Amino acid sequence: MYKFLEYGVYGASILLILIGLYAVLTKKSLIKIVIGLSIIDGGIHLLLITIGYLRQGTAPIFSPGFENAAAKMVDPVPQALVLTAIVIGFGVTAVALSLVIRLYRHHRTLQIDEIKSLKW
Amino acid sequence: MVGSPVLLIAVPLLAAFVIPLIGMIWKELVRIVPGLVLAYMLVLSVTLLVEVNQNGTIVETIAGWKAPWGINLVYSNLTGLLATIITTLGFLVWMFSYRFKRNVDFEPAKKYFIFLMMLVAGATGIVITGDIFNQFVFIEITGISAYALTAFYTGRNSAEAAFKYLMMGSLASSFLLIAIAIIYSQLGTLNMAEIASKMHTMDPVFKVIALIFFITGIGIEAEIFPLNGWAPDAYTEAPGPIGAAFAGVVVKAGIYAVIRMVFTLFDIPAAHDFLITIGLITLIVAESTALRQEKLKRMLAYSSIGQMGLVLVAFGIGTHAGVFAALFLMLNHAVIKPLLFFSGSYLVFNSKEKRISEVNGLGKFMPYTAGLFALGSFAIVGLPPFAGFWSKLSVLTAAADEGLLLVIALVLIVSVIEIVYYFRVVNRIFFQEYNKEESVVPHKPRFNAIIAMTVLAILILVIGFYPDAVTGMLHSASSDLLDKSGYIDNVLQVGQSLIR
Amino acid sequence: MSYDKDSHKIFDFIQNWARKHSIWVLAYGTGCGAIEIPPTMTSRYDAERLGVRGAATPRQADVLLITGYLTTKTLKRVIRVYEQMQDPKYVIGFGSCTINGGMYYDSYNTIKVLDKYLPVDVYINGCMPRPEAVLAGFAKLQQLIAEGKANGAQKYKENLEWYRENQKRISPHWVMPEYNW
Amino acid sequence: MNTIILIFIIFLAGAILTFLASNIKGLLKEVLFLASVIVPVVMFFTGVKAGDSFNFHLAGFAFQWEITPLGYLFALIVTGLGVMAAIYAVSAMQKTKNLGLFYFNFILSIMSMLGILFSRDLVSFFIFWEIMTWSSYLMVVYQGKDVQKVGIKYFIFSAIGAYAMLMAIVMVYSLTGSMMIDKMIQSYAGFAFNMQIIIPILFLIGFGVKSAMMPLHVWAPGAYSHSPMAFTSLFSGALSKMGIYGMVIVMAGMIAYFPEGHWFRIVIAWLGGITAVGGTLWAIAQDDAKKLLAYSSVAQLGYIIVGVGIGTPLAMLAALFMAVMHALFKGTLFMAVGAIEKQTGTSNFTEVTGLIRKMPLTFLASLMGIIALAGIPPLGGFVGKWMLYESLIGSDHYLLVIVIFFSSTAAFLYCYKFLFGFFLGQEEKEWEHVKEAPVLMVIPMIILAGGTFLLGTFPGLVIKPISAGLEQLGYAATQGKYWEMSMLFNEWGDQVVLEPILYAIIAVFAFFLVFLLIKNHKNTRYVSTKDISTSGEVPKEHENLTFIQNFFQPFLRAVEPLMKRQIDFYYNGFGKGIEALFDFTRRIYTGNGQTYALYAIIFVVIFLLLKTTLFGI
Amino acid sequence: MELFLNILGAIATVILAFIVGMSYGGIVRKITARVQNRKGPPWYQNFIDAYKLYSKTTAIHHGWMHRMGPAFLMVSSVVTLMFVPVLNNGGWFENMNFQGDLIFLLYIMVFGSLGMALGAGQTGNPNSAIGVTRGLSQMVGFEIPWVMALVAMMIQYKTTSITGFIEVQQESGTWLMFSSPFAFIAAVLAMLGMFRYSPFDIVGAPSELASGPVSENGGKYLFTMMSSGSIFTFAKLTLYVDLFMGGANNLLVLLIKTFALYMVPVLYGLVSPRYRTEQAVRYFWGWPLFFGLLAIIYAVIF
Repeated sequence: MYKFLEYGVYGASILLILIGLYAVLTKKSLIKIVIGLSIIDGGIHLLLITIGYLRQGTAPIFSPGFENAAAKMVDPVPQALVLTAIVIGFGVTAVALSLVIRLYRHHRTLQIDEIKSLKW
Repeated sequence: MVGSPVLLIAVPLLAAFVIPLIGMIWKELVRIVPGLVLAYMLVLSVTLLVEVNQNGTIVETIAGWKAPWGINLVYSNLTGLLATIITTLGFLVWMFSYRFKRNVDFEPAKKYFIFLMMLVAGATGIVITGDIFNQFVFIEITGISAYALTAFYTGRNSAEAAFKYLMMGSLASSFLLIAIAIIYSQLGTLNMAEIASKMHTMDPVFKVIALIFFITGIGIEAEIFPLNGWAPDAYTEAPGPIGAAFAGVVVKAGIYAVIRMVFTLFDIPAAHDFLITIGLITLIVAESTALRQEKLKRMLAYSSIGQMGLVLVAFGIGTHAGVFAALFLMLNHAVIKPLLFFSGSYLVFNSKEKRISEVNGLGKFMPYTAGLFALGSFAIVGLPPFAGFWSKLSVLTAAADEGLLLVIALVLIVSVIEIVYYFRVVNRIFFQEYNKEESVVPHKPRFNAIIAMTVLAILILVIGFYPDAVTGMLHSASSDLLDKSGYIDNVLQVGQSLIR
Repeated sequence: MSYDKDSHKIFDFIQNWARKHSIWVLAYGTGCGAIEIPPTMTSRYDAERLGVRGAATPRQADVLLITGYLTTKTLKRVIRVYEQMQDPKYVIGFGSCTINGGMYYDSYNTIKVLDKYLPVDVYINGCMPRPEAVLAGFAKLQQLIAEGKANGAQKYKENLEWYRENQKRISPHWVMPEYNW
Repeated sequence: MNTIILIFIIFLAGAILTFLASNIKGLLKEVLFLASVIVPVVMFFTGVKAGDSFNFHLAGFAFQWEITPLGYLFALIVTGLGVMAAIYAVSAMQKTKNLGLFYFNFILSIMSMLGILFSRDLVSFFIFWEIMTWSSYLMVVYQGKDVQKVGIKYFIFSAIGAYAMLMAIVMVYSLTGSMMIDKMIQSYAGFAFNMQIIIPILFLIGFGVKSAMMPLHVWAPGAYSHSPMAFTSLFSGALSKMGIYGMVIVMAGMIAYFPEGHWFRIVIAWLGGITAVGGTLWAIAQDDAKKLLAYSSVAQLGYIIVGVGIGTPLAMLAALFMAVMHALFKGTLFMAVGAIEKQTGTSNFTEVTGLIRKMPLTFLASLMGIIALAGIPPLGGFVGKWMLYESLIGSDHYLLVIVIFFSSTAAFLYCYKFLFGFFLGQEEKEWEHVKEAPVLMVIPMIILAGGTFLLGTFPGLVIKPISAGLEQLGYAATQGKYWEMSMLFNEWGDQVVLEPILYAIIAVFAFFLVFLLIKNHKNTRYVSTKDISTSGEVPKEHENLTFIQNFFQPFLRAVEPLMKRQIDFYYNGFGKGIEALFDFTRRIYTGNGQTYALYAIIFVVIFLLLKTTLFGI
Repeated sequence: MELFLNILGAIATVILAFIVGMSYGGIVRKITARVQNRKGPPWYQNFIDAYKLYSKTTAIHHGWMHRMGPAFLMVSSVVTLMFVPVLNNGGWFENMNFQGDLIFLLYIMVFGSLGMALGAGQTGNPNSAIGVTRGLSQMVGFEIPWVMALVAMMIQYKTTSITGFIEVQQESGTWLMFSSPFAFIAAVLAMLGMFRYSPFDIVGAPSELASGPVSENGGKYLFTMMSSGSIFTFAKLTLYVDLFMGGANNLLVLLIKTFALYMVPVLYGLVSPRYRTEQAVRYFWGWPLFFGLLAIIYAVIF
């Protein structure tokens, strides 16, 4: 069951990444592309968390009574990574959305294939 | 000890947050303080480099956590050299853009300089960090400031360029994260040195997949061929000095990340051939595209991409001579291309479309700037006695030593293409009639810009006439890159370094 | 080196003999008389045996052969050609037209009396003069040369003003360069 | 301080100072310019002798500058012509804009040529080669005419040549581990077979471009005709000789490995022959004096290449002698064209006529130049041609003799066209005001023309240093055999003694000139060219009686099949094709961000799929 | 003293060449007349013409080049003559043949045409210029087979000196026209162009070009040119005789041989109309070239 769940989480994260990629590659709307990028991010975050997950593990905190729990602790690094990544993802998304706003202001459209005055 | 490598990152980041506050005191400080910060970084990086030359690699741990647990900064000959290049360019970009355009008044200037400092800090971080995830973070910092700087002008095109850059950039960060996840899941560490030392234990399939994701992720920053769609747009639409910063700072950092992966982290010999192949493709496609450009900065951008391809080829050769050649190329490119961007941005200053055809006859009006552009062109196509020649020669000799005749031939053919498009521009500047009304007098560069350009020009001439001024440094840097076990030892035995 | 009376007689004699036997003819063949030149030169009458031979340009020619009438337009050219010839030079008026206008005696644009405009040394009578007559004319010229009497050019030089006056009457718009001898 | 390095420092400093002084009014820049050309040249003649050398290390390469006998010979050309051209240039380039650039490049090109001749290592050879290329390039575009076509063409070809050479250089470096020319030549025999083929061919491309060898010559007419004439004399006279010098070094240096009659030599010789014929035919068809001389230069260099290609001692001697002569007479002729262009404003035969009485000294110089060019005794051009023929016959290249002879006979056509077009023919009223060129322009011309005369009678003057150069190259067998002060030998022992011939010619000429002038000199007047036998017609002022359009049309009609298409056509087609291809490939950058993302994904997917083949895992 | 004798001999040679050339010219005129069923002028007619031309005034010139043109021409012919050994045993007519060779001769032979062309050019007469261009074009044409013949002989007999060829013939006893027949044919065909009789009289072409290059020259100029032409004719014929017909031991033999050779272009000319320039040029690149090639192949094989 746990194993299934574990694989399921892996699968879900990859699925999320693929969904995001699908959105990025096929959707014409800038907003949807940004959403797609966020979904990819989410998928990767999930992936990272899953890597650090330990079945029946405990929180990675040394506290009285759990001095020898290091072996049973969930790996804390991925969690730190994910926290950082989320922040970065947030920042990127914010910048992206501001750019989308500006693009819409100039082009009056959100279709990405109409916004290609820079080419070749 | 003058300071620690940490300061290279900490000071500019701190200053970036402080600038809005001190801007309230005196508006001019917004322009001056970044200069001071960047100058400090320059001095610091140079002194550190000197020290590294004398005493060996400096490994700095952050917050007392030793490697492999904590994040550490590695300031070696190689990283120090790159950091010095980056900070030098950062400083020159600041000097050039001190008052780049009249309309850069308080508010945009504030943003501009904050992002510039973040860009330089991020790039320095990419180079000197010893932690793979930390590198990712710095890539993101660089990226976000780069997106913002690309979108600095509020025109429609700059937003478009920035959005493309951002889109690619976040894809890149996703790939990077995936790669990091794979490596971490397999090796359980994020420290580069430890990864390198444990790499042989990793499942080869995962290794290759991780490498591919890494290269794809960083390749977007390093402008490898199919991943560099954003680059020309960003170069073109960003302010002129920022184009120079991209060429001199961001790309250098990206290339560094790639070669660190290939040379130190992964022990896949075929990756060298891969670098050669992909570098050649990048070189050829970029230069051939540059040949048909109508806009000056776009042409420079493609040329820059092509040069990066050449750098990858040189790295791909993998021998000491090859690495030396590649580093030499990077150095020269970091000197020459900013000069071209600086002077080029003045050549097309007043024109709306920034077309090459609009530079006709400008040599008459702005002889100094135009002359510097010509100097840059001469240097970048590798004409002696200017800087570019020596790096091109060393690339070729390195390739010849390995018997890569086809590579030599292709590189030389591409060089001919390069000559064609650069000399077309030079011809237009100097030897064709001014084709606009006489009333439209071109914008003359300011004093600070002239100084910035002159410094670069002098560097070009110095390297050109006396390459030994830099070759020693480059040689030790390339030995440093190739010395994988030395790197691992240095980082993992950080305690010894701390005692010093 | 024209007629230098003080030069040695024997030299003169040889010179005249050579001139007599080497007559290079520039035929100004605008008139109908030109048709008689080819028979004169070719096999039947063969003027070359007398040393008579065609010349291509006035610089090389000794004799200007004016075959038939001249119009007011061609006169100018003929004068030009004559003046370009080098001494010694002779003019042969060929056919009646050069003497008195011949059948064009009342024409408004024909030169009737050639001698008024150019110093004719020998006239060949007839309309057309047959080749025999032409040869006779050449023989007469040779005789004159040998005797040193073919001095039309001298006459022309001495009376240049008179000739010019006549010439200018025919060609009122006189734009020719000076006569160079 | 070593004189060699001092020479270069003075050149460089002089160039920069002149450049900086170019905006100062007065004669300062001229003085600086002349000083910075003449002073090092004087130092070269007084302070340097064959065998001096200067060594140093830079960027990991050993640099060796040494004055070899052969280099000294070519340096004589460069310095002599350089000084003459410099004196000429001061006068010719007056009132030109951007003078600083001109002087700068002028000095730099002289410097770089000397550098090429002095370098005994390939790196400095290449460095100076490239300096020469770009400084001459800046001269080509200097006047701003057709820069995008002509200038770029010149530079593309130069770059192709230079890079071919560079490739050969790095290959040599990787094979021998040294950049020394001597080392390369010594170890040539030990190379693998394919290297033995490739390296000389690459070098040949490099040198062939500079010396305008036939398939690579297309830059020459434009470049020669578009640079200022003051420089073109140097360009065609000395700069193109650098290609010959290189060829001599490589070909002759490898003489032991390419014996006479080796196919490689024959190919080169035939390329030279084709060059000679093609250059001549195209020269005949030109209406512009500069183009004519440019094609003529191509043809003349063809002869030299033939000589170098054949490579027997006599052929080498001929080639080098012709190189010297070509420098002299082509320098003269280009200077003459420059003088005419300066005085009349055009260099087109169809526009300028009848300058002989207005510019008699220029005419005299051109006449001597042309006689030398045509190879007519007693001027120097003949000596070179003679030796070339003798060597060709002696080494059994009979068809090549015919080819060369055809070319050199056909050369009379353009020679005459040059003289007739400018100096003879009708004296038009339009050019009545034309005056003789300034003294400073005439003197160099006359001196150079006098040089052709001198060497025509006393070829020994220059054959001796040539022999010394050949000895350096390993033609020890020729020692003393082929040089006498005024005598030429062929390989069968037949000889031509030039001195009595000259006296005979002068005597006969003088006699008949006196004969023609005596007695009637005073009586004879000058008459204008309008006073000609034009069937009695008096030419009007506006009437054009000069026959210069389609001057050699019948001849060109006769050789039409040979001239149907210029090689230019193919090059242009190739260039256009390349540009079209690049226009197509650059569409990879569609401008659509999504496409770029797709590229990234495809990149990843491809490498994931091909990871086994690519990374061996 | 020896030099003085040499000079005297040279002058004698020139006078001889002048007389013979002029007489040949007169005889050719006579022959031409006979062929055309005319009586023709006496054989000495050319002397009369020459003297008349000499005695004519020459009052004008078009400049120095014009005046020097005939002298150039004369230089060419006299110097050519100087290098051709007139008689085998030397003596008075030895000249300077020990110092020259065939290639030198080839070039000195065109010296005059070029000088003449310059003189013709300065007159400003378009006809002169046209004539010159035709002449030069034709020269390019006929020089090729001529040179091929010479080269063939040079490689066959390993000498480039004219005396060398004479020696070869004296040693072997056969004339070179028999021992290298193709070279002889090529040379003779080239000779047709060299002597500029019909059909190759495109330079003078009286009816088209008014005698071409000489059209502005009269009097002394023309006299000089005429004499030069005569000398040149003799020189060329002697050269041919020396090369192909074993030279001559005395003057009579020389006259016979040269005259016989001279009849080839003359008689060929009598029955031919005039070519156009490009036809003339192409003519020499047809059969003559073929024979030249054949000569070279023959020489290489034997």
